[in-house]
Formats: sequence, structure tokens, C-alpha cells
Amino acid sequence: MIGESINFMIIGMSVVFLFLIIMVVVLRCQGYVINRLFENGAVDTQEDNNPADTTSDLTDAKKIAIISEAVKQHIQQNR
Amino acid sequence: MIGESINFMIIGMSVVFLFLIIMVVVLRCQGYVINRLFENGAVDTQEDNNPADTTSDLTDAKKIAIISEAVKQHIQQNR
Amino acid sequence: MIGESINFMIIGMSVVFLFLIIMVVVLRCQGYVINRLFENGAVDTQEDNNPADTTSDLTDAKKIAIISEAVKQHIQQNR
Amino acid sequence: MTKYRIFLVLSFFIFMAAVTNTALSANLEKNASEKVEYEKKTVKSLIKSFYKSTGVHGFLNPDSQATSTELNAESDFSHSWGRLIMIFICILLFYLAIAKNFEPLLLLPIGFGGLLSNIPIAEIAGPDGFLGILYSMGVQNGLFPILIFMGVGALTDFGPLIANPRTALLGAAAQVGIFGTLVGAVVLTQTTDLINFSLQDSAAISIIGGADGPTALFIGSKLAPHLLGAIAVAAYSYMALVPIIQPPIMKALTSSDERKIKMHQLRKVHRLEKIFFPVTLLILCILVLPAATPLVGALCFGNLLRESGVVDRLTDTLQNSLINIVTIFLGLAVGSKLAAEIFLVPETLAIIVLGLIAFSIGTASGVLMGKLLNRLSKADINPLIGAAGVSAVPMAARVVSKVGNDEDSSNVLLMHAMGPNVSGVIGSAVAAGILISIFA
Amino acid sequence: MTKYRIFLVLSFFIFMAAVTNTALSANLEKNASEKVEYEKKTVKSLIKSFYKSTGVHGFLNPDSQATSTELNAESDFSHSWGRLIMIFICILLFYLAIAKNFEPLLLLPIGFGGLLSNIPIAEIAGPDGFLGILYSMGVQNGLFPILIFMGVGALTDFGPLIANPRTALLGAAAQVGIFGTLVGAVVLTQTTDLINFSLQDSAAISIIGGADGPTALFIGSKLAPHLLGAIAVAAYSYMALVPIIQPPIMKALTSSDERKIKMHQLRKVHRLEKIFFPVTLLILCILVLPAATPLVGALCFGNLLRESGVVDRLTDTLQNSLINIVTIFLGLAVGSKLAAEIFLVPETLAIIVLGLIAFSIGTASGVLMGKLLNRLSKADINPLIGAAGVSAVPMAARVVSKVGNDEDSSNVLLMHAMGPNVSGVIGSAVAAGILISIFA
Amino acid sequence: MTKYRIFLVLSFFIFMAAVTNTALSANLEKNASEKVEYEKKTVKSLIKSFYKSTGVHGFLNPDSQATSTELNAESDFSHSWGRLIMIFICILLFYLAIAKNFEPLLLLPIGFGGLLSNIPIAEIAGPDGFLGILYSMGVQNGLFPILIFMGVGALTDFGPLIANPRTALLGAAAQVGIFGTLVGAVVLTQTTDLINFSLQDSAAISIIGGADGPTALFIGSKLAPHLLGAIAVAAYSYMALVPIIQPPIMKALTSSDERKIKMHQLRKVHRLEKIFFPVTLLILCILVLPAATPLVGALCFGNLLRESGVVDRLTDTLQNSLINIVTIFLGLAVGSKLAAEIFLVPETLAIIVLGLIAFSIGTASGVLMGKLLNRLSKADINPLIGAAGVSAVPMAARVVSKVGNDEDSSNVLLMHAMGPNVSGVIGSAVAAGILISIFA
Ligand code: NA
Ligand code: NA
Ligand code: NA
Repeated sequence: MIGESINFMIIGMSVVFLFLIIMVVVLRCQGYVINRLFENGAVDTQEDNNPADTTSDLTDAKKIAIISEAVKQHIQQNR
Repeated sequence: MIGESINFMIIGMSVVFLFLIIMVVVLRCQGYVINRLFENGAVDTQEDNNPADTTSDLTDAKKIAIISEAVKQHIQQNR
Repeated sequence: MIGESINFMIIGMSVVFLFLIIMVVVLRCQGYVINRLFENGAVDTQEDNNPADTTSDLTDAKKIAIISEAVKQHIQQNR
Repeated sequence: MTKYRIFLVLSFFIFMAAVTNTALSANLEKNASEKVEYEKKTVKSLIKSFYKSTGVHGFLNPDSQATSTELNAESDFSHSWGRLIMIFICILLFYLAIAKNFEPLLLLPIGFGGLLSNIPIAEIAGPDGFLGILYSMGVQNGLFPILIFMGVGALTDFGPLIANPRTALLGAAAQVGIFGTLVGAVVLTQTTDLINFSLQDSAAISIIGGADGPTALFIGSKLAPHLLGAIAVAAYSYMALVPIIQPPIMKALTSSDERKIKMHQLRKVHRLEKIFFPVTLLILCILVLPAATPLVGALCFGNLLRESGVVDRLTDTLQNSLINIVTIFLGLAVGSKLAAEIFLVPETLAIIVLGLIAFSIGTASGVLMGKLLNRLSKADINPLIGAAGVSAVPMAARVVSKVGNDEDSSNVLLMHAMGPNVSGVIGSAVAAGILISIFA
Repeated sequence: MTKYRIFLVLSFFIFMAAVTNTALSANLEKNASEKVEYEKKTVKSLIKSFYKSTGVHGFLNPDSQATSTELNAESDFSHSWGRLIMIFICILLFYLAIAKNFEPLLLLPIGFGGLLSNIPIAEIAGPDGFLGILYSMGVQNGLFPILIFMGVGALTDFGPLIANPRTALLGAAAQVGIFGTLVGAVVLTQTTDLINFSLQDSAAISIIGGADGPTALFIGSKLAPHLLGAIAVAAYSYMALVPIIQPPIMKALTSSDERKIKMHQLRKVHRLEKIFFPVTLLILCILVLPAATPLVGALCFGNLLRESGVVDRLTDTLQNSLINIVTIFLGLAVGSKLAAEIFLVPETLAIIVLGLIAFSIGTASGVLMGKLLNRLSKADINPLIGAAGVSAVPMAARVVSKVGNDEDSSNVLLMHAMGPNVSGVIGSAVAAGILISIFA
Repeated sequence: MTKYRIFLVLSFFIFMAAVTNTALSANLEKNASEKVEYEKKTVKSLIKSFYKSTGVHGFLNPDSQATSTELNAESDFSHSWGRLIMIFICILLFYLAIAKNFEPLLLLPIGFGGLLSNIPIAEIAGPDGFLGILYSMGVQNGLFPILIFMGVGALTDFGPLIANPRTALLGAAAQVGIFGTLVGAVVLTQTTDLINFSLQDSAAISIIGGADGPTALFIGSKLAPHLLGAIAVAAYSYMALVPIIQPPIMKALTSSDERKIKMHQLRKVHRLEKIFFPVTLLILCILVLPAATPLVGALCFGNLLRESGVVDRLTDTLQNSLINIVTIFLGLAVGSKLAAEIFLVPETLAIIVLGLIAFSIGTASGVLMGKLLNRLSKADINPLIGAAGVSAVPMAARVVSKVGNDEDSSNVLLMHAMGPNVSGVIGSAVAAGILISIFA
């Protein structure tokens, strides 16, 4: 059974490496293609990846922001 | 079966209209009575429909109130 | 059955008092020991009982984001 | 003006037409309640079957839905007038919750659940209806009250109790309300023919005296699920009525001088004391009364997360999204026990009366124990704070503060009343454990 | 450049190697699908069994997973090419949701659920997979759509409808889309050999014309769960396509002058009117059509919590954490009905076509009723707002506003269109109740 | 001073009295464990039955609760001393979580669940207790870990991996920890008499080497639910201990020059690359290893919602209320597997040892692969970042950053370590899929 478990280890690590190597290759191709086709969209990590949810409808649960904004405007108009 | 489905359509639309017509009538009566009895409570749509939850206890989720308050004070201080 | 229910009352109230008396005693001992051993940690009620969750891991949701942001700024400032 | 009169007349006409037709059609085809068949039908026959599916017909012909075993006058009543009465009661609950601010967080969902469970035909409180699904999801097995208790633990600061532990005795004394009511329910059963509570029923009713919602629901669902609706409504109603029930009792049992007693400021509490508290409490409960550990454990869990200070995101979830979601589900599911055939029974009236007695006894015991403690103890103790021992957090403590202020507006009792108030929660949970270990 | 070409070649090579080996191993050991045994094995045999557990093998050898009862060409197709087609369709849904903003809140989870349910071997949509668990937790029993409806109630302001109740008739007229499509589905079944919808199926399909997601899911899961995937995708897709489907119909049926009609400002609505509205609506529904009360009741519950103003923390939970959690679960679970063997059938195409017809009929009826009302009523009514009667809140109302602005940029129709818009939701729920009371 | 001594003496007295009486009463009425009868009873007999329901009695007389089949010395031990030991261990977990900040988000709930599950009589971890209900709700069927994985996906930025994909190989290498431990567990079983792990058990234990909580819980609940408690505690403890376990290994395997290597700044990543990433990853997983798709799919779902940018309210829910609620439920439910009779077995010690070995091997393999990559690749690669390949996000990446700074304080490795770190999560999920496809 020890021998068998070593076999499991060999096949397991092979699959893990196979999987991640394929992933590396695919990611590189994908990055190459995307950056060729859409040149101006490159972003820094963690920037611009959450464009405001402008149109989705049920949502916009950002009442707080909206209300405080509204209050501000209301006060400004009444000056 | 087609004839039957047309029957379903007739009865279905009749009920939908019956329901909504009754609703219209009831809403009108209700509006009339309420506005007669409690004259000073009329509010604009989307205004004052969330009077602050002044007494309920477990809560304190009064972010909106708090923020609008904060904004107000901020503006007043900066005058 | 009425007599029995009175018995339930006697035993019930005895246990409730027993429990809470023991609790009082233990709390006093505990308070005495803790305040002897760690003198400087006394806090007012409702103050300082929620020290910011500075280090826990899966949490603060956006740690990754925050960290990468911090690193970015750090690098930019040090250029 | 005339325009609106026309509407009134019109609406009256439409309603009457519907009712008359329905009654007619119901009489004509009383025995046609079998599943609608899809053979060729005329519009007329379709209209007739539609009438039989209206609520108007449902209220007027309760027998068409009754199963063969309950075909009798009583179920007829509860399915027609009974349902209408319950719908009226539920709307009354809305009024009390919204206009009078009676524990709206629970009475609104409970009332709405009650309204939905009294709708004929729809069977929303049945096993396949959504109220039934919510009920079996978390009320039947006691999960929802436990989760609420976790939230309560996360919301409660036990600091005032730790600073002045002796006030826990006030919380203990107030539990006389529970056991006294147990005796009362047994006496009522023995002395009247109409009311017949088993010992389990009596125990479940007596827990109303604990003045603690989740505890009452937990015990009710374990010992007497058929009384759960009445118990829940009574418990939450009286918790809402605390500002009306308690002050006269408090004033009757104390002199003006006693009510003016000022108490020393609470000592500062070490952060470690707060962290140790839930663990100590749970260990004590394990040693003395394991049957109370589900409730006490949930309370301690929430409180440990709160005081640990290292898992704020979990504490926040317990205090907000989780407790809110569970409150909605719990309220609706408990409301399903307001169905007329369960609620409109003489037992309900008895429960309402016994619940009021329970609250009154609890308040009185707490105040009397406060007077006793004041005499025995060196430090001054205002006996009013004993009234907070019934739980009903934080309403009862506020009432104490207000009654104290009425006598001497410079007297600040709120924090002092929080000690007995939170120990009342513990005391009720312990009492609940005793009832479970005897009767479950 | 060359570097990347190398990568491309390399990746192609690796893929081809995997595919070829898999195919070989599959042919060699086609009949070895029994559970892997743990006797001593060579690495080679392990590799072979591993290949048989790859998705490549799964797609190429669909028969190895088919149960004996469905071993035929059709299931073979749906398990190999069918799955690939479905995965492609799901990715198309991602594209539409993300790039075109087609109802992303539901189409992203539905699409992802569909992708997961078409994975060979993993059985994620099976009874033990997590999609299957979510499905039985809340879709099968109708709980999730009900919870969504509570959230919708908590998010909806019925003020515009209360201010101008007659616009409810526009919401009624638009329901012709539902019943017309029911007729259409029956006609299609009778006149073609390929399509065979039962009356239940037809009713479930016709509800797409209600343009209301949770209603469609509720009815679909009750009357025709096997069509749920197609119904959900059609309903949400067409709701997303409202800005494209409606304007031509609206313009074809109205003159330029009609589109320029300006409407009076809405009257102010009393706070009590808003509080009474959900209760009144529910009582009406109880009297006329109890079968619709689960849906209407959930809507009214959410709205009563909202308008009561005393349980803001519960309202906030309904509007946010609860509706979001349920949306995620519901979307994924509904997506499990996009499995190829269920979705890639001729009926799906018929559903897509019938759904489009339903939307168009509904829009047209609403606009025509708008023209009728405008003639009958003293006050001016812009017939465009009839198009908002299909529901699709608030998209349809925005479309009305935009079409109105195109004609006269000073014309503000949005609030006027909200009346028919929300009454369309009520109308659809009533229609759903009728379908349930006839067919369930 | 004297006052407190009195308290100490008093409390000692009360405790001893309780214990003595309990022991006496237990001896007197050892065979009276049948259901309490409601015939007339004296207060004395009631007190006796109460004593038998105390925890003190429960600990001292474990046999009274044991079912007939397990009436032997072993269960006696685990029900008396065993439970006390476990309660002590759980309190130790609280200490580590609160004072030492050891993964408190999971170790606090797990520890509390463990405490509750070791309470005599209450049966909180039994099928009707709330821990048992939570366990069957989401741990037994694997739902909770899947939901956590969705949250992890929504919280993870795969940008650093996309910017420098080759670092994924480091995440692959670190999985040697998993499979090496599998061999180790088999060796231990073959060479010792005390330890007897089945292959399924061994596989479940080896996943600790994946250093990823939800993956370990998912595999543990599928392959070896009886070991789940030990596996969970070991996995989360070692993840918390990463700052202590890893640095010595990292320093032993690298030279000072290697640790000083500076890496190029990461390239900018296109928004579309981030959106495509989860879809690409899932398709790859479908083609190569469908058995891993439940875990990988959940991760990709969360990440797709995050990167799509059009469903922020759902992303926010996944990142906050949903993941928090599930974390609480999951922790408590997993804690129910810390019951003494399950946990206090020799296997647990073996799991603790094997888990440590797994972490060490994984770290070493990652670092060695880092050295290899550094030699093969044109661009400089600091081998330290290989240690982050074990997962334990983001702790392992921080440790890398710290060790790098110790050598050269101007070296910023954090973002570079995030690549192997997140690919370690993927690698572990793939390894988990392999284990499932072989052993489930
Ligand atoms: Na109490
Ligand atoms: Na509609
Ligand atoms: Na890993």
C-alpha cells in the first residue's frame, strides 16, 4: 500500500503541475491577445476594477451617499 | 383545447381587471377618507416616508439619519 | 398536582438563586484577581471594548486591496 | 364630493354582487370541490369554479375545505368568523406596533404571519406554504431562538453586572414570576372545567414571566407548540406594555424616600473581566444546569465574540444581518400559530391573563428583593432597580430610570438598572433550563 | 512575438496530446467505469483511470455516464456536444450581463449555474451537488422567489400608484400578454408535432409575459419545473431587452401628438395612505383571489415594513443582505436547469419565441389601453405610460420616460410611468394566482 | 482583603457541598435515569432528581448517559475526564485566538462549538441540538465550505498571478506537502499498531498540507467526517502558526544572497484579463479535472462577480454578510466534532504531527522550486516567494515579505508573493479534486 500511495503522489503532482502549466500558458496567451486587441484598458492592480454599478436596477443601495448628497444640495439651494 | 384556452384568457383578464378596478375604487375612497380625517400629514412622494426609528431598541441602524445630520453640521460649521 | 407545582416553584427558585449567588461569588473573585494581576487594564463601561480588528486574516475583507494600495503608495513615495 | 359618493356606491355594488353570486354558485355546486378537470368548459362554468376559489366563498363556506375528520360546528366557526376575527386582531397588532410602537420588530412580522395563516384556500401556513417551511426550518427545532440569543449576546454589555454583581440577586428574585405563574396555571386547570393545561403547557405559559422573547419561543416550541402563537403574542405584548404595567407596582411597593436613593457610580471594569465573563458563566451553567446550556451557551457565544475584540466582522454580522434575517423568519413563522383554529380557544384568554400575572409578580418580587438588599447591604441600593430584574431588556431599565427621575430628576439610575436587567436574562434562561430538565 | 507563437504551439500540443491519449485510453478501457479499486496498481493504470476522470474524456465519451435507461443517441448528444453548446451559451450570458448590462444581478448567477450544471462527472446539479442542494432548499418549494418578493416590496414606493390609481388599469391591460401567450402556446401544441406543451407548461410559459422575475420563477417551479431554466432565461433576457423591444411598438401605436401629451403633477400622498396600502391590497387579494396571496402577501409584507417606518433595520435587511443572498442562491439554483439534456430541446426555442410575443402583446395592450383612458378621462393621459404596465420595474418606466423625451425633451413622464409599472407587478401576481388556482 | 477571602472560602464551600451531595445522590439512585414521573413528589426527591441533571453529576457518572452498546471503560473515560480535557483544550483555543490572534475568525467558533459539544446531558451536538442541526445543514453536504470559497473568490485579487503567471509553478510545487503527507499517513498506518488510517482517512489528513481551510473542510467532510474536528483544528492552527513554522525552513534552504534578490515591478493587468481569468480557469478545470469543479467553480463564481464590476451588491454580500454568517455556522458545526469521544483518540495526535510535516514539506518544496525557477528563468526570482505557495492567504505572503525585509529592508516582496499565494489556493483545490476523483 505504501508503493501505491507513492504512485498516487506521482500522478497527483503530475496532474497539479500539468494543470498549472497549462494555466500559465493559457494566461500568457490570453494576456498577449487582450493587450494587443484592447490596448487602452490596462489598469494597475486594484484600480478601476469596480466601475460604479451605474445601471443595474434593484441595486444602488448606496442610499447613504445619495442622501447625504441630497441633503447637501438641499442646504446649498436654501442658502 | 384552443377554445378552452381562450376561455381561460377571458376569465383571466376579467379577474385581473375586476381586481384592479376594485383596487382603484378602494384606493380612491381610502385616499379621500384619510386626507379628510388627517389633513396635515400629506407628504411628497419619497419624502418623509422614513421617519427616524426613534424608539425601537435592538436597532440603531440609523445610518441615514446620522449621516445627513453629520453633513448638516459640517455645512453649518463651515459657514 | 397543585402541591407538586409548589414544589417545582421551591426547587426552581432555589436553583435560580443558587446559580446566581454562585455567579456573584465567582464574579467577585474573578474581578479581584484580575484587577490585582493586571492593574492597568481597567476601562470604563462601554469604552474601548471594541479595539480595532487589526490583524485577523480572512477578514477586513479588503486587506489584500488595502495592502496592495499601501505598497503602491509606499513605492511611489520612495521613488 | 358627489364623485366620491359614486365610488362608494359603486364599490358597495361590486362587493355585494360578488358576494351574492358567490353564495349562489356555492349553493348550486356545493359538492363540486374535486380538482378542476380540463374537459371543454363553458365560460360560465369557469366563472363558477373561479367564484369557488375566491376568499369570499372561502369565508362563507368553510365546510368545503374542512377535512372529513373535523367537519363540525367548531371548525366551521373558526374557518369563517374565526378567521375574520383573527385578521382583525392581526391588523390591531399592526396598529399597536406602528402607532404605539409595541415591540414592532417582532409584532409586525408575527401579525403579518398571523394574517397570512388565516387566509382560506391558500394554506400558506401549511407544510408546503412558505410560513410552514419557515416554521419547520427554525422554530420547530429551536434554531431561530438560539440564533437570536447569539445576537442578543453580541449586543449586550454585561459591564454593569460585572461592576456590581450583587444586583444579580434582583434578577433572580424576579423569576418568581415564572414559577408563580406555573402554580397559577395548575390551579386554573384544577379549579375550572374550561381550561385544561398539561404540566408542559403550564411550564411553557409560565415562561412569559421571564419577559424574554427568544427564551419564551424556545421553551414554547419545545413544550407546547400548539400554544406558541398565544405565548409569543402575550410575551411580546407585555414586554411592550412594561412602561404601563410596571410603574404602579413599583410605586405601590416603595416609599418616596426609597425611590430617591442615589447609588454610587459603578466601578471601572477590566477588559479581561468582560472577556472571562461569558466563559465563566457557561462553565457555571455546565456544572449546575446543563439543560440551560443551549440558551446560555448561545448568549455566551455572542458575548465572547463581542468582547474578544478580534472578530469584529462576525460580531457585526450577529448584531445585524443575521439577527435581522432570523427575526423576520421567526416572526412570520410564529405568526403561523395565530391561525384561528389554534388561537381562538379559551386557553388563549387564560394565557393572556396568566402572562399579566407573571409580569406583575416578577416586578413585585424584584422590587421587594431590592428593598431587602438595600437593608442588608452597606452600599445604598435603590429598590426601583429590582423591577428591571424581569428582563425586557432594555425597556425595563428605562422604565426604572424614568420612575426614578419622576421622584428626583437628578437621579440617574439607568446604568444601575442594567445590572439586574441583564441578570434577569440569565435568570430566565436558567429557569428555562430547569423547566426543560423537568418537563422535556 | 516568436515567444508567444511558441506558447501557442506548445499549448496546442499539450491539448492535443491530452485529447488523443484520453481518446485512446477511453477506447481501450471503455467498460471499466466501476469504482476504482485499491489493489496494487501501476502508475500506468492510474494514469489511465485519471484520464477517464477528465472532462475531455467526459465530453468525448458521454455514454460512460449515461444510466441504462437513457442510453440512446439523444442523451449521447446532449452529454457531449449539447454540454459544449450550453457552456458556450452560458459564456454568452456572461458577455451580455457584463458588457451589455443585461440584468446582470440574475443572469450572471444563472449563467454560472448553467455552466456548472453542464460539467461532466462532477454532478454539481445532482441531488448531492451544491446546485442541487440550493435548488431543493428554496426553488423547489418556492421559498426563494417569495423572499425576493419581500425584498421587492421593501424596495418599492407605491406612492405614484396611490396618487393616480386609475393608471392601475394600464397595468391590468398589459396582462393580456400573459393570457394571449397561453393561447399561443396551446395553438402551437395543437398545430405542430414537435412541440407538446401540457396546459400547465403553457401557463408557466405564458407568465413570461408578466415581465416579473420572481413571479415567473414561482409559477415555473410550481407548474413546470422542467422548463424553469428556459423560462428564467427568457424572462430575464426580455426584461433586459425592454429598451429594444418596446420603443418600436410604442411608436407604431401612437401619434406624435399623443406622445407629446403632458400630464399633471402627481398629488401629494398622505403617509397613512402608504401604510394602509399594503394591508388594503392584501385584504382585497384575500377576498377576491386567495391563490395569489403567497406572492401578493410577500410583496405587501415587505412594503408594510418599509412604510411603517418603525422597523428600519428589518427593511434594510430585506432590501440588502437578504435579497442579495437569496438572489445568489436563486440564480445558481435556477441555472442548474440549464443542463443540456433539459435545455436543448425544441420546447426551449418555442419558449423563447412565445416569450417575445408575450412581451410585445403586453406592451401593445398597455399602450392601447392608455389611448382609451386618455379619451375617456378628463385629465390628460399620455398613452406611452401604458407600456410601463408590463412591469419590468423600473426599466419599462425609464423606457417610457426616454421615448417621451425623444418627442419633447421638456416632458417628464418617469413618475407617471411608475404607477402603471408597479400596478403591473400586482397585475402579474394576480394573473399568477389565477393560473395557480386553475392549474396547480 | 478579608472580604475577598470570605468569598473564596464561601465559594469553595458551596462547590464542595454541591459536588458531595451530587455524588451521594448519584450513588443512591444510580438506576433512576428513567423519565421523571409526575406523581406526587416530595421536595427532597425533586432535589435528588435535580442533582442528577447537573453537570457535576454528569461528569462524575458518565455511565448513566452511555447507551448500552458503548458501556465500557473507554466511553466512561471520554465522558468524564475526556470531556474536562476537551473543555480545557477549547478554552486554550480561546486564549490562542484572542491573545495570540491565531485565526480567531474560525478558531473562536470552532472552540466554542467544541466546548458546547462536550457538555453532558444537553446533547447540543446531537441530531436535535443546534450544533447537530447546523452540521447537517451545511457541513455534512459540503455546502458551507463551498459558500466560503465563493466569498474567498470575491475577496481575492488574482492580478499578481495574471501579471506573472510563472509563479503559479511555485504554487504547484508546494502541493508536494499534500501528497507527501498522504504517503506519510500510509507509512504510519503500516508501521504502527496504534494508528489505522484508511486510504480515505489518509487523503483527508494530507489535505492539511494545502493550508486552505475551506478545502480541508470540504474534503474532510466528504472522505473522513469522523476526523473532521482534528483536521480542522490542525489546519487552522498551522495556518495561524505559519509565521513560526516557515521562516526557519526558508532560511535553511536559501543563501543570504538569494534572499536579497529584488524582483521587477509587476506589469499592469488589463481589466479584461481579470474578467476572463475565472472563466478560463474554470474551463481548464472542466477539461482536465471535473472532480475539482465544485471548489474551483465556487472560487471562480465569486471572482467573476467581483471582477465583472456590474453586480457590486452581490459581491459585497459574498464578501461580508454571507461569508460571515457561514463562518459562524461552519465554525460551530465543525466544533461539534471536538466531542471527547471523537477527538481524544491516538489518531488525533498522528493528525497533528502529520499536519506539521505537511506544512514543512510544502514550504520546502515551494522554496526549492523557487530556486530552480530563478536559475531557469531570465528574470530574477527571489526563491523566498516559493514559500507562499502553500496558500494560507495572505499570512504566508506576509511572512515572505517579512523574511525578505529582514535580509534587505528595501526589498518589497509582498505583491510578488501574492502570485504563488493565490495559485497555491488553486493548486490545493486541484489536489483536492484529484483526491476526490480517486477516493470518493
Ligand atoms: Na427574565
Ligand atoms: Na407584469
Ligand atoms: Na495550498
